[in-house]
Amino acid sequence: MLTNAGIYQATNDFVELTSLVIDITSVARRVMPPQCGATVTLDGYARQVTRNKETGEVRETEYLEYEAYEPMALKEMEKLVAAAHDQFEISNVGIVHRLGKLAIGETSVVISVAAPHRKAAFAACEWLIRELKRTGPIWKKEVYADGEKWIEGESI
Amino acid sequence: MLTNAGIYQATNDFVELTSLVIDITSVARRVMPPQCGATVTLDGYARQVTRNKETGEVRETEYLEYEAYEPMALKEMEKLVAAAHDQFEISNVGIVHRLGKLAIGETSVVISVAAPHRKAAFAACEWLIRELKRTGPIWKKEVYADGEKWIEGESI
Amino acid sequence: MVAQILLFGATAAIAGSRSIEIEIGTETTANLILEKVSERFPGMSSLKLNLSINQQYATGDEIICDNDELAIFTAVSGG
Amino acid sequence: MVAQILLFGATAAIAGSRSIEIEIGTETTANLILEKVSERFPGMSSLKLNLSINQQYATGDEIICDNDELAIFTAVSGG
Repeated sequence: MLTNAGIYQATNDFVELTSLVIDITSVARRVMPPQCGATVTLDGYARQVTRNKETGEVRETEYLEYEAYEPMALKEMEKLVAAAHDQFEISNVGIVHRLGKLAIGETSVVISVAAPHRKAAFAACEWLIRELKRTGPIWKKEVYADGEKWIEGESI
Repeated sequence: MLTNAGIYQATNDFVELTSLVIDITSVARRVMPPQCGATVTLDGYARQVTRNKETGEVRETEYLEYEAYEPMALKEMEKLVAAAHDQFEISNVGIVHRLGKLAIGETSVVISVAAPHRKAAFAACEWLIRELKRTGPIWKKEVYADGEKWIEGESI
Repeated sequence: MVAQILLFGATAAIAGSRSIEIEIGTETTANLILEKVSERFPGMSSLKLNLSINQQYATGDEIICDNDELAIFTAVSGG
Repeated sequence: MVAQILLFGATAAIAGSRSIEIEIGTETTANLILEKVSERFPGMSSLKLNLSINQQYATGDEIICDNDELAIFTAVSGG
């Protein structure tokens, strides 16, 4: 997975935080360069049912709220995009994360990667979501009928 | 990559051929089960510039035309979906392939895979597009300013 | 017997038709059909041709039966 | 000096505020700040806390300077 940054220089990368509904088509379309043939898009969305990893307890979520340390989150997202260009032969990357209140089923995050070869797009997209979930200063609160809980991720 | 078909039984799989513009959001949304958290979507689209793999010649395409042996293509797509369920722990798969005339930049194929765990969704989506391109009886014609050419794929 | 063969993409373009008919004997294999068609349409002989029987890829040795749905096409290029 | 610390998510909920101020000496490290904040808000002591300095993750030994932008938050859960 060698980089070839000279040829596949980022031209349409973007990282965004938004309180508006995310349309995944429009995210995917913005990373498309005319010489590429494929984008791979990860679409994360608010689950109705969550299972506590420690206790195994299953709860039904009414809605979610996402909060970010916004300037730091955007910087981390930019760092991830730069690191993805170093590691993978990709053309463009778009990352959009939703903030605020989300209804069940609404998209929380979209990551689209365009690349001359599919394989690099898949690998980069998978790497980016893993790293974003590990380092992006963004937090999720699950709101239930009888309470709410800020979810704690894996520590980095 | 063990299967767990009992739990992740297909409930919303679909395979389609269409002459209409494909909206990738709507494809991705149709595979979403409420207990999953992520879909991975491959979006293939008509390239403006193509390079002949043998001669290295670069040509500018004006538009594309896709043709399928429709009943066989749908059967092959269904077989791929079934095989993906056997190999990967996934919930739902949607495959939509466009036919007829496509303008540059229009989506030719969308494959969306929803899974409880991202990793399986990425792996299955990558496998499905590779197999679809290898076995799906669908052909692409590139139309240039000065001619046209049916593209021959890799033999299977 | 007469076998009707569906054509798609490049094979249809070369034959100038979406289907052709060829006369075959009993015990005709998939490979023999491909040979006959390539002889009739020399433009196809440089292509990597597939034959499908009843919408399944043939491997070559299958014997063609009456009423089999046959199609000949090049290596696929969808996606 | 007085350090202002931004809080998010669970840490803000426990403190009941989006930022707190703590009195620190010179040569105060990132780890010492985390300890002080956990003492003041016992609800945070069971959490996996991160400190960021000027919007970068601290590793622990950094010395806090005047005007550093500090934030304390739990392991992230976006995506």
